[in-house]
Amino acid sequence: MSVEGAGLIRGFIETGRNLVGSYVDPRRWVTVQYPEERRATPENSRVYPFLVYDGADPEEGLRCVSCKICEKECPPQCIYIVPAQDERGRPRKHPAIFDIDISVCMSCQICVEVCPFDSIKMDQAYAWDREDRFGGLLLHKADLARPNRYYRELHPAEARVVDEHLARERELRESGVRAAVRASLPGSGEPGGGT
Amino acid sequence: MNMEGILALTGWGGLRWVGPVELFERGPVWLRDWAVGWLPEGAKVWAEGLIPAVAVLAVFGLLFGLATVAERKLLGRIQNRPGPNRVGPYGWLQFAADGVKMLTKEDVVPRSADRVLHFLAPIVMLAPVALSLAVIPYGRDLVAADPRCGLLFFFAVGSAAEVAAFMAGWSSRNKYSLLGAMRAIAQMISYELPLVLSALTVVMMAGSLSLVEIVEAQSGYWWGVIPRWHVMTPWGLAGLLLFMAAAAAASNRAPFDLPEGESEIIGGFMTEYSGFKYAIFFMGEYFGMFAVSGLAVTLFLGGWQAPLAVLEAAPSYGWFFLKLGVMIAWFIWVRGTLPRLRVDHLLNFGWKYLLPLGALNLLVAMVWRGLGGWAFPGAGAVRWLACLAMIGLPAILWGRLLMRSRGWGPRVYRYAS
Amino acid sequence: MITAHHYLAVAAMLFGIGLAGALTRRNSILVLMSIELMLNAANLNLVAFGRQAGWEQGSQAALWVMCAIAIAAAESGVGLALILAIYRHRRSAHLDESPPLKG
Amino acid sequence: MLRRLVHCALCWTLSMAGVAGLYILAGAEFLGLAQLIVYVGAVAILIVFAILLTQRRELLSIERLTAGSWVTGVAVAGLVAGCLWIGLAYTRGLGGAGGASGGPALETRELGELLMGRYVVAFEVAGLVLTVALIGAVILALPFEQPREASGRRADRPAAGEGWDARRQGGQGA
Repeated sequence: MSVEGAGLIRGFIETGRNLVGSYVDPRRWVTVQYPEERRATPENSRVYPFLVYDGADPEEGLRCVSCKICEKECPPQCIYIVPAQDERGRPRKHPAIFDIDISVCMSCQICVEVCPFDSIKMDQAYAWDREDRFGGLLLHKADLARPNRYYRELHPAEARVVDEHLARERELRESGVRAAVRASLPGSGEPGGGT
Repeated sequence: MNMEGILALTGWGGLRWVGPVELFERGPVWLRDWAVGWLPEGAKVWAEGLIPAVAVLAVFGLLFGLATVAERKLLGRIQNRPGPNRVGPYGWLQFAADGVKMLTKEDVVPRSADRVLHFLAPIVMLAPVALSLAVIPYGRDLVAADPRCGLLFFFAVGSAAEVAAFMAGWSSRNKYSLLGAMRAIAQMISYELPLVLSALTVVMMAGSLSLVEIVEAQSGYWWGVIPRWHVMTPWGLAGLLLFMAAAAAASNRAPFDLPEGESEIIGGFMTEYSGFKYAIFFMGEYFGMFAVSGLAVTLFLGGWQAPLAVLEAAPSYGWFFLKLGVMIAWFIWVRGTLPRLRVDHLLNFGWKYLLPLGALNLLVAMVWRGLGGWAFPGAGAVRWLACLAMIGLPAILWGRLLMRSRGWGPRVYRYAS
Repeated sequence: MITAHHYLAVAAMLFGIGLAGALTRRNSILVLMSIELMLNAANLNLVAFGRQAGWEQGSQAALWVMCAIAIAAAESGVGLALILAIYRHRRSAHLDESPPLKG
Repeated sequence: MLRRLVHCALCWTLSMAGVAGLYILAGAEFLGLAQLIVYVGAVAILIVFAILLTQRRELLSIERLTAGSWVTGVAVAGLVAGCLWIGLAYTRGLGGAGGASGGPALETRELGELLMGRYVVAFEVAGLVLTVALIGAVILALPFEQPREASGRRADRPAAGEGWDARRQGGQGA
């Protein structure tokens, strides 16, 4: 049979050791001093989506072609897209408006999964506090656009695969007519692979 | 200004050279006399009552603020995190931010509540506790009031807290509030008894109900080294342990904080309180903790007496507040360590364990006094050990016996297993 | 200057209030409270006389007050337990509806 | 007038505390504090609990008095208090001072010596009465244990004769 109060004393010693130890050795701390000190986020962590652009211009370099797949697939319907039009009123492959209401977004990443152009990816920035309660969390195209460099930093492994894939596509597109002719030959079925 | 002498106002405005020891020791009293001396004759009697009252409230108000921060910091450290460290130097001004927050919050009163009682309950909670701070001697000649029955006064005004808890619980018109109030009252009444019993031991040995005299009864040293505090005797040691257990329950501190039990009854009788009224309840709770800690220091730890003769140079109130700080730290440590009890365990513990041991402790104190006449060599040690065995062995055996009975041991889940 | 007269007057008023309550009210708890009021009036008288005699001589008055307080506590405890027991039978704390206290 | 029983109880507590204050004013500190402990700390709580446990139907309110009982009660009480008052008015020789207004105060030690010396029997008997009353009150307030066969119910249900349950069952049977 154990000694009376041994458990109590063990408990007091444990908490006492924590008490003293946390002064002596800050490595014991289970928390970080947030604004000054931030924990590195794991590569696969995700918060809200952002739009990737290539090159230097965040407006023209957007990969988004405003195909609206993500808008349709978004479960809480927090994406709103209006395609841009050229001077003759025909839709361009570019969004005029691309809004995401991150007060509604549930970070499910479905938009990223369905995007055929690798243009929408998940961000890791989590400090989205805004003073405006109503409009502040509605992000517009300019707020969402991030360079591809940023994406590479966030998800290096994933970005490498995406870059390779895009480079291959670009190569295909540049070697142009021959590829198109070959693709249109019967029995290939390559361009319509998505159907 | 030389080191031996400082020009000080003593008594009724007379200037004389005093040493720093005397200056710090007598300073508060001189300050009071000097302030009173300015007043006209009719106002003096009021001022003599009012100045200590204001001083006590100011000191304990500040202590309340610091204790809330200290509690949060120490609890944080116990859980390996730094605690509040943003407002002010090292976060020590956090209480000011908390106070501003509490003051500016909306004061919500339920529509069907009894508004008058709902308003009065926090006041009835805080006022008696503040009153009970008046009789504790904080230093040599530093006591706001020294009635002949100081200890009885302490417990008498403390009993109003039960009425306050009932008022808060009933007036809120919320079943959780009422249940919390019932729990709180049951707990306060149950633990009042062991609290009073362990204090009674000291009264018996010191032969006085006046707290000032109880402190004076603990002056002096055995062999010039060990202070004659009551805690140095076996009955005093047991009494202190009993007193602290009962005091934690009587002031609703963890692990006996069932009346609030946030996770079970969402805040007990304080459920419907918000803003400043809640802050007053909170203050009452802390003042209650200070009061019982101060009483424990007074009864068992020698009050303002210094632990060693050479340390008597430090001001006596310094020693008191040092000991008070240790007691508060102990309460915080307990809160950080022990989980909350179940309500039947709580009542069983109070009635079946603490109460018989408190009564036994009274007997042990009597035996201790009876054995005082022994004069053979080593009599002191024999007396000490005999009395310790008299209280210690029954404590262990009775505890083991109780643990074997139904409802004490580990919980048995009838349906979940 | 407060004299024993004042104490006795207060005690008489307290007794009258208690008596009025005990006579008019039918709620047993209220009646018990009224009886306690009358008891306190008597205690107050004792204290007044003890003070009148000077407490060196009058400490026996204090003794009887002590005993009276103890007995009053016992009385209210038993009384409330009785009220509870009657309530359990009759679902009422009214004296009119309480059982006739016969053998 | 106060219609709520709980308010009455709390005001009663306040008046008991007032009486305690009068004791202290008269120099009997110990008595006043004992009064506070017993009445405010214990009896008030008892009463309040009893109110909560017994006054469900009346919604915690007091019945209005009929004119007859009102007049009779106040008349009798007024008569008694008036007689006391008149007797008091014709009493002489009660001008002595004591307690807070300058006279000697009650020495707790003296009271203790009386309690433990000459009047120890009274003290012990009071203690005994208190103990017996406590045990009696507990037994009175305990729920009645009825044998299983007689009540015909499960043991863990409320004791037989419980109004709400019994009436409901009776109503269904009828």
